[in-house]
Amino acid sequence: MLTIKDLSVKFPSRFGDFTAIEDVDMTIKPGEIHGLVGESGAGKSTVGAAVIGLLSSPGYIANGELSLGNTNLRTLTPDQAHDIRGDRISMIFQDPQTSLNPLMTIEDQLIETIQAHSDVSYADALKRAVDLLEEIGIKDAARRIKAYPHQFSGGMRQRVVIALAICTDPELIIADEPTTALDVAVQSQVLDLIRRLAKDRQIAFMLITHDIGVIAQIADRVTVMRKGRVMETGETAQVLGAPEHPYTRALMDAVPPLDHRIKRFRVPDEDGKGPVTGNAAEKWLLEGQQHALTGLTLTDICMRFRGPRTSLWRKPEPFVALNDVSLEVRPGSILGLVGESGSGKSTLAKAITGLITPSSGIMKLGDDILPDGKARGRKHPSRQLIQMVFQDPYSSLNSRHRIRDILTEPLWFYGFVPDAREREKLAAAMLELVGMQPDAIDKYPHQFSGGQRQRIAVARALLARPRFLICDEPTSALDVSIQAEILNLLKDLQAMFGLTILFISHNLAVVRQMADDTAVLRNGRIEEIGSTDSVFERPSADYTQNLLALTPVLPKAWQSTAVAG
Amino acid sequence: MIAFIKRYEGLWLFFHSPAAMIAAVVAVLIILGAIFAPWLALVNPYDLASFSLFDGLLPPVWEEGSNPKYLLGTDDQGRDMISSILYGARLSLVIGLSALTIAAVLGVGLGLAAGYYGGRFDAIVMRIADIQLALPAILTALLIDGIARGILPAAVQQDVRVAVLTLAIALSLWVNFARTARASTFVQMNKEYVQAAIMMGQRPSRVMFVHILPNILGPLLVIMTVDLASAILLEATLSFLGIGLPADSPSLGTLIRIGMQFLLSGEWWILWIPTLFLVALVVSINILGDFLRDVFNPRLR
Amino acid sequence: MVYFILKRLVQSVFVMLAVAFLAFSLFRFVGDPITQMTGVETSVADQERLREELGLNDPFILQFGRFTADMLQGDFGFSYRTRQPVAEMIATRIPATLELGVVALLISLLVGIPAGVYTALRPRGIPTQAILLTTLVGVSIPTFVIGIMLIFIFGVQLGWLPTFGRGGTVQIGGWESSLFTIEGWRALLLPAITLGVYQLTLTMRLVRAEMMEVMRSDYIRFAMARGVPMRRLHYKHALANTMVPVITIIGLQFGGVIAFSIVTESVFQWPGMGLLFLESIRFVDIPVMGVYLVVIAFFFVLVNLIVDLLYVAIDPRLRVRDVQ
Amino acid sequence: MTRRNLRNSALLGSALAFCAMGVSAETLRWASTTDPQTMDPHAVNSAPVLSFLNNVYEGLVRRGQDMSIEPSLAVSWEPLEDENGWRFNLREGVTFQDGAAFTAEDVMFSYQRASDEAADVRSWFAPVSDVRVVDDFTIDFVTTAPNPLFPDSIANFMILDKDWAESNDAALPARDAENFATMNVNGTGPFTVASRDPGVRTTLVPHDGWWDDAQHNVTEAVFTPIGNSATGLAALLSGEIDFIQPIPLQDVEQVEGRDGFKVLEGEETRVIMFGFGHEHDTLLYSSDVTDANPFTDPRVRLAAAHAIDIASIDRVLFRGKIEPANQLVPAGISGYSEANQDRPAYDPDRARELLAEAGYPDGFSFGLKCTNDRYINDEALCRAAASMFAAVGLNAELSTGPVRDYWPQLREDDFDMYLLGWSPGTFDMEHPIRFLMHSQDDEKKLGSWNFGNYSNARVDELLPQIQQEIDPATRQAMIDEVVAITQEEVAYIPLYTQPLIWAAKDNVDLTQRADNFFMLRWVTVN
Repeated sequence: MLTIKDLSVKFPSRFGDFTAIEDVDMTIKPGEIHGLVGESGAGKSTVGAAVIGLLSSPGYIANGELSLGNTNLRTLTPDQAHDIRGDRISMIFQDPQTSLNPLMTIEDQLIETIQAHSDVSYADALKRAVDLLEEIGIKDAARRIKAYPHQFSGGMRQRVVIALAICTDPELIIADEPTTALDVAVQSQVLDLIRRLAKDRQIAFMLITHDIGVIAQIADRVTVMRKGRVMETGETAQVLGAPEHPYTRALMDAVPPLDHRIKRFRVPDEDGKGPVTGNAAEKWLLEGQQHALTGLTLTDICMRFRGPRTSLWRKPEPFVALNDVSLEVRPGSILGLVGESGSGKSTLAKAITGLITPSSGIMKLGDDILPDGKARGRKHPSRQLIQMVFQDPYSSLNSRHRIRDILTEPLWFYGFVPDAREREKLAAAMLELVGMQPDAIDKYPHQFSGGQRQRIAVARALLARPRFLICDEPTSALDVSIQAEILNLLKDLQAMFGLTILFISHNLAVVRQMADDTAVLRNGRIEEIGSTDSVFERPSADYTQNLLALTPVLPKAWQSTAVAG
Repeated sequence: MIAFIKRYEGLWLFFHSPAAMIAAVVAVLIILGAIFAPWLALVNPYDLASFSLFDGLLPPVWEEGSNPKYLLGTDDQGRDMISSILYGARLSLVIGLSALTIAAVLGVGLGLAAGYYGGRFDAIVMRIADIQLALPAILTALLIDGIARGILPAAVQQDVRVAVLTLAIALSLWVNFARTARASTFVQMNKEYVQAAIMMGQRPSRVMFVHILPNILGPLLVIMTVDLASAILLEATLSFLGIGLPADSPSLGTLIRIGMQFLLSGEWWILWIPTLFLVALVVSINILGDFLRDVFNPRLR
Repeated sequence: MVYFILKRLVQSVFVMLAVAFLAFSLFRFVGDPITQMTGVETSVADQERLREELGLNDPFILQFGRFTADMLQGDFGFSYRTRQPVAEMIATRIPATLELGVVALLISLLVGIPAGVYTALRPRGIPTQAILLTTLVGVSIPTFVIGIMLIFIFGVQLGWLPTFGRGGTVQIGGWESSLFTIEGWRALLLPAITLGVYQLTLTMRLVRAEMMEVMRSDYIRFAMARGVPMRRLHYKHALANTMVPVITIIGLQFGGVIAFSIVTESVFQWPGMGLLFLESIRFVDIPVMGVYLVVIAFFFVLVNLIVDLLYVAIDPRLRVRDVQ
Repeated sequence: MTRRNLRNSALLGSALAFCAMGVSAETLRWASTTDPQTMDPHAVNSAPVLSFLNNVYEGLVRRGQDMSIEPSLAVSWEPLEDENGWRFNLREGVTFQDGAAFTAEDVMFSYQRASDEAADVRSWFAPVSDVRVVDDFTIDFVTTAPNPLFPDSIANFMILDKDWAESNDAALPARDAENFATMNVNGTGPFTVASRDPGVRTTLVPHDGWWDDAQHNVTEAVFTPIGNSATGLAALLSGEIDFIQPIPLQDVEQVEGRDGFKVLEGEETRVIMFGFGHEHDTLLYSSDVTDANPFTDPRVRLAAAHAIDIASIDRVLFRGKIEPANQLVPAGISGYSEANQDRPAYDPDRARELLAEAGYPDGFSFGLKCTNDRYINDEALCRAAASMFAAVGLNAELSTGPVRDYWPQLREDDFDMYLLGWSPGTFDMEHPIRFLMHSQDDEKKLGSWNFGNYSNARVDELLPQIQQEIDPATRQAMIDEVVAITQEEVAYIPLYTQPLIWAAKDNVDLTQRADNFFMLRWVTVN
């Protein structure tokens, strides 16, 4: 059906051609869900774009064969290629928020697609569209079809996107990270839908994803890619269960298991190498440990935002982001805070750091009450004691400052080290402590990869000599192997310095690996809180049970034999 | 390799864009000419004793009746065209650049603060911007001019005409900067490095100027080039309407205004040479602006 | 929605009051109206008496209060120069300026938008480079030079189009329009082009930039992947999405149109408000200048209100609340 | 609004008509830089208004093509016998444009209207103590002193119909609000206003009942103000207008070189001059002499006069179209002093010598104020003059500005030297003596434009005698004395007479009068 042979795609650039993918071979049969997995830069999306003929300019197919059934996709004229798109090959994009035209109704978008490929009347097209929406799980479709995209929730929108992709009965759908932007529950529904469509309609899917759990759950066959080349391909059970290629094995090692805790991830380059010890930065940090371990207690934190004003006479409805949140982070422990998007995790972090002012409730750091947001002076000690590692290492470091400036700023600002040369030395030592070369200090953030930047961000937090560290989704922007490295680093540092950490994540498996205690947040309320083992193994709240059940996991047998915890 | 490309991308692009290079050469030549006008020019158009009406209305050398001393001819005052243009470009650039600086400082300051503080302060700044936008530049110029006349003693008014004009142009340009700075600041405010700085307890001024400002310079630089071009044109337009500079301290705009009188009289060079010069300068600046826009917004390439 | 409009209205009133205040403070400095109102032989004592009569010796705040109070009652005063009611003078000039401005705007949109789309879709073609360079040169020549050049080429040398004025006009109610006669259109063409060139370039560049941005968006790529016909893709999907920023800029540029309409009207002797304003400056006709500024502020505010409403018309996200 | 609409729709009809017809033989379309601001002949004493309204209204006397006084609504006039003043015998059978008959009552009414406080022209009647209607066609103007020039001074005093003005609430000129007479006319003159759109277009048609024989063949005349001179010229060259006043003098060659167009050149009566701050104790704008005013020394003033190269100014700036001036009126004006026709020659060496004699061998700097929108090439002239001054060591700090705030600056003595143009309203030398040479005297309203307050007791003494002297020879002798004194003392530096340049299509015959008034009654379109 879809046959790819020796496919190479090149991007001409001013320094010669850049080869995005090279010698890729792949076949997908009707009704088959073919997983295409790899980390960022692997070239998996390029494969999809090459197949559908939408390589972003100036990329071009350098050589190889591409055919769909009997059609040679490489010899098509632009017009022919455009006709095939939608008709025989369709595509689903990652983010349902951005893949629908916000100015057109669902009806307009569906019908224009149907009419573009088959000569049907408006009424027939409409009927087909409504039936399709019903089939895909949108209730009351005849009415809802008149709506605009923004009137649908994320999951529903992704259903609409799928409906648009299949409304012309294509033979092949390229699904590029179709569930990455979705919450666990919705992800599960969408994956079910894909599975059903493949089975019932015999549509072939090329499922591009970085999430091995998803592949394990629904892919019939899988191709593992790295740096534009295919590493391994075959039946899913075979490739993931008994990986032959070392890369596949390393990838599997880096996947955090949900059902048990491992001590450290096995990371290829780092085998047998523990954290750097005995350097100046470590000594300096340990010196600063005169204080006892410090915990954090939150009591009845509420956070209400003013809603949008809709009428002159009515008061706007407040939007409740946090509702009576109480929790305790025990001194020297890690509390995992899990929740889906919009559950209020980040709001809570902002309230603790003083970026926003809670509507009510008491926060205590150790035995001292933390003043709320605006009441917290710029010189308040908590500004130094509480530090944060942010989600996006690309935006958490000021791209116009050198690493030197970024790292020495806390030393200078909090008045720890008066001498500029000393500060720089300490910053360099700290870089070493987090596993980087000290000469990185002269560079700018954009000269580093995401994982390296996150290490720098950790170093910056440590240079403030914090007692309490908030990690807000510290690995969700990173590839799984990098995630493993960072998680290892955090574990090591916590062990060394006895930091108290609030670890926020939407990824249950990561929390399982990191947290001593776990709190589950949903719509601004704590659903469940307790020791991590008890929450994961004996969840009491229905919500927690549901979450755990829906999270895609690797079958036990495939799981790596990494050091068990 | 990647790092190298990223770092020197702008430079690399520059040397592979003929338009940008030509524009830069033209702009640099004009700017150098303006800076070194006192040494390059034959006569000083400000020094009334240095030229004579005897030499008035001489055509450029390739026309009949010319004097080889004056390559591009003379105007109705006997001033050498080249000298007038060099000095005129100097004045135009001084006015344009100082207006730009004032506008940038005022606009970026207000825009940054509006974006940083948001809320009521933002609303007030934006209303002031609305008022400014509702007053066309010409009216602003009249207003400033008038107030200066009212406040300043007569003796210094002539000396401050340049300052008055500069201020008027600056006032009609600052809104652009304020809006851009504000919008960019809003974007940066959601960046985590800003939150980190605020969390640390850094002073708002430090957060704004040390952290945010370097990150929004790109779009501001683009506005600067485009607005430098409009400032020079605005000065010319104000001069045309008679609220610009007096004729004895000629800017490019004033030269064109004077030249307009000779549009039909046969002395074409008095109008068209300064006009050509102005257009060359403004086009060069605009091309450079386009180029910068491309560099700072690679998605548009 | 209603709340939103009311909020904008309150802001608008604030803006207009502020402009009125600025306008009024301007009066004091432009020059002395009295010497412009009287002949050379008028004695100083007679001039002083006139000054007293017109209240020009009163304190500034008193004059401003009187100006605002009169204006609020709909009394816009009388021109010092012609002794006519200012409201009537301005009112008869509004159609000329509005027609000129609107036609210039239409030219800039009708040419600028397609040119912007074209240059965005074919960014590397020779025609694109030619268009970009031409418009760049177009905005780099001062408006008044463009106007005079057009007059001499099309009016004097070729003799195709009139060189000044509005040509034939038709009176419709209180509105004197040049849109209903051929002569009127012929007279309108050159000034409208002169005024429109700058806006045209601006519109074109904006449409081009936005279009290139939108063409890279997910929903366009998705529509492409669905095989939506190219024409529909470009115009229905992409262009519609570029309109919000384009409309914003048009609203903001209104001030620019007014400013340059002063220049254009002066070059083409176009009997609009801008020309009246320039004459009024020359004669220090304070009431006319003041009312002109306030009227301009009013139009500015009005245009921006319309822009806000257009947003709502274009973007359903502002119009329809979530149903879920 | 309704009144306006009616008028505009009438206008529309005619506008459409001429568009359709193209160039009609007897339609004259003309342009000038400024629109007459009002149609009320007494409200504003400004040249655009008086020039325009002279086609519509008439006075007791009028000026001929050579500026001489000739009978108009008065057929004759003679001095009163037993008191100071003049008796005017009025023309019979004259009708206003609305058909009403003209009588002495109308003159009486117009006098009262024009001499009211609300009228800007009341200064014309300053010498008048009483006006008496003798009978329907005889009226006496009694003056406080003998006034031989009185008839000359009222050539622009225009007569309104009493009933028309009173019944339309226009008994007095509008001061701060409009009245009927601001937009409507009813004169006795050769033309009447058919429609008016202020600042845009005014259409005139002949008055059929005019008392005099029409020398023109114009059936309709359309006036359009065109402020921008390049646009105006373009309009002429493209054939959209038939005549324009004035055109920039650098464009003369261009117009003359084109087929079908002609240029009318003449001398205006306006003399351009530099004035000094005679009574200032110190220079205001000097960077080197701050404790004295060198211009109080006549040698310095003479040096400045010798520095001016009028021939170069004429050749380059004015393309040979100006007549150098030696006194404050041009030759041909009554009272012109033929005995004093020399002007200081261009002699920079002499100028430097004079400066050295006066104690300024290295010269000094001072402020020169000029307009930039009032006189032909005024700004260029000042730049050229400043350059010439600089050549002898007089470093002029030039400051130019629009006329709208120029007069207030001069009135506040804010100058060291200034530019002024003066056109004698009465076309007699007495006029500049009264306004520019007599010491400032607010009470007697004398010397009111003598900004620098040049003061000479003998001149002050001679002025009233000149005003009252009936005998021409005696009078001329006194004037000669005044001119000699002011030349000797260099009260002003007269520069040149402003040229008058009009352009028209070849097929238009017209008369260019020295006061720059354009009279439709002398126009023929061939």
